[in-house]
Amino acid sequence: MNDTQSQIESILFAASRPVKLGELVKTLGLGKTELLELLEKIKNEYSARGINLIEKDERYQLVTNPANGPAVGNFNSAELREKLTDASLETLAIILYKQPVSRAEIEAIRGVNSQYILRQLLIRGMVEKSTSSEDSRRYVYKTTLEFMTHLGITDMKNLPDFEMLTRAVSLPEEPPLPGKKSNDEELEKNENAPASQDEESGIKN
Amino acid sequence: MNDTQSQIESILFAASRPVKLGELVKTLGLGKTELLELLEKIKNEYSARGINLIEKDERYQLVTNPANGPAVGNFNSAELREKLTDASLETLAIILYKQPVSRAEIEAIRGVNSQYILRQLLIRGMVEKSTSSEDSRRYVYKTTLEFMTHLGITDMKNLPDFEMLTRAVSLPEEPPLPGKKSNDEELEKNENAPASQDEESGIKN
Amino acid sequence: MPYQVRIEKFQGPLEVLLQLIEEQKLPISEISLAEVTQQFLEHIKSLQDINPELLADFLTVASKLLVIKSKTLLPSLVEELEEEEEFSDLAYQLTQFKKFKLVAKYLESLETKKHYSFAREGWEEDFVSFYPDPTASIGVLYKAMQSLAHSLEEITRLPKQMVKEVISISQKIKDLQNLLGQKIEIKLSEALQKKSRTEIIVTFLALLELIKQRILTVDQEMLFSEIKIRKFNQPVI
Repeated sequence: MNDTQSQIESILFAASRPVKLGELVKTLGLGKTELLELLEKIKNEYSARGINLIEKDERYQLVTNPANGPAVGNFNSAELREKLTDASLETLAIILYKQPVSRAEIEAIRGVNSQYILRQLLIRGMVEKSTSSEDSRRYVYKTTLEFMTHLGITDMKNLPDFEMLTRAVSLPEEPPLPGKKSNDEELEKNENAPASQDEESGIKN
Repeated sequence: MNDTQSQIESILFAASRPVKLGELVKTLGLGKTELLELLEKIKNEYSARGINLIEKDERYQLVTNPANGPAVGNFNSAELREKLTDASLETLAIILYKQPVSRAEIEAIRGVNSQYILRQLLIRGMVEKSTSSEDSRRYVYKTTLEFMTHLGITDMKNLPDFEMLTRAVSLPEEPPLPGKKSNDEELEKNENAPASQDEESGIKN
Repeated sequence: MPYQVRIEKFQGPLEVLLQLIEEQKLPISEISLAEVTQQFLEHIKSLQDINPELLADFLTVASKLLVIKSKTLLPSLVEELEEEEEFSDLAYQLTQFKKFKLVAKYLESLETKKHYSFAREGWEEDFVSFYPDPTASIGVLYKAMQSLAHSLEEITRLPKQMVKEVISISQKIKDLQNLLGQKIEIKLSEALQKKSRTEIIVTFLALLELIKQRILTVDQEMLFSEIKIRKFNQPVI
């Protein structure tokens, strides 16, 4: 198959939104006519498959074949009904106590990638994502009002051991630095250590 | 095309996350054998297209064809991938060819405490930690689908055989063989190794 | 430089050892390991006040090197130590390490191509429906937080304990010098008495360091007899 056709498929797939013909022109450096031909070809080749290409006002999008609506619906509702794993509950607990909290913070606390767990909690309406008030490029997670009502919580501070647990569950201290003594005092200091101290470390660069 | 195959494609597409074989069994009410056959068929049919089906440990995910990495990267220009460090690559190399592998085994080969690097790889989603099937008190590490997408591996079976890849390293007590080809050349060749060699691969599934 | 960058650029003991051997274009063998032992010890010396966890990793390798090197010099001692198999497999370990470095290089070559695959970014917003898990009660979430707090505490406590267990080389050198100052001559068995494995390694290492610096000298009157340590330039009693 044609390389450009393959590239168009990849772009449409990764985009997960309607893509304007103009965007494809810009990214691929090809003319409209040529692209339209290839898009038509893709549309035909996929028409009988589980993934379809649809077009509206020169915007293109890959979607599921409508004939498979019931199967996809079953899959989604099974996902909704699934019992939360310990990993999911842990993530939810962090969001509940530490909100608003970023994905990076959650992952640093848990020590494991949490992308798909967050997605699951979002889909089930227990948490929501919004842009941080401090940094608009950063997303933060919060529990939804519905979930708080469901839990019967009106004020986060009423959560059991709120003060103690929000303090204890925070980013782990950095492990002791090479070239530094790692007694308690040093660990405290390291967090705010000026960059200039780094040169003294025993590490070769 | 078979209706079930179309349904699988739709589900994998809509899910936008790794889907377990067990989930498909539940949703579609079909046996594992039948599903595995269809999944294999999908994988083959898509292999030359812009969308690929990848698999690891009975988890399936649709992703873009790695050959189109630069084009897709251009399109969603925001996405910058951080390069793996030497220590991370070294640890991944061990996990890749020894999986499932315990932290103790990894450290025995690297000769250094690897807790920190493993944590970084877990947070990045390149590896996952699970309990050993032989001993539930023991943790073992495996590579993930995310590892495959980062390195553009579409099928674990296509990875070069460990012996072939490390032939250049002679056994202890033996002087290095003269007139060896450079590693780079060897590596290039391995990538295009014929499928028949796959059976000999050192990868455990 | 942030901690992460430093730790990931840090060269572990096998890395250092491999470099020493390759710089001299030697094959990996016990003979070449013995040859670079001195340089390896010097490298450790340059790692003053290194964090104890990493020091322990270096000392383990150093102890293996020292055993290999002293095989001809101190056969009786080596026999004792060699009961632990692992002392003799350094060449094999290094070969394995080198192999995986080659695999790492291959992985790097894949990464350099930037042949990334991308998953679908989005998911349909209309999938979202409020469907909480009934088991996710305040009690359960509270417990999850408690166990998180507990395991995070463990993570930070662990390295602190290591400090107490490992003695620094420089301290050990001082101890040995003090011991000799009082006694003029001590027996190796005394120096190693009632010591933990780590301490034996450190003592042994310190001993070699002192010999190299011509502060100490060792004597063995005959094969398998007691090894005596005394100050350099001091007459044998």
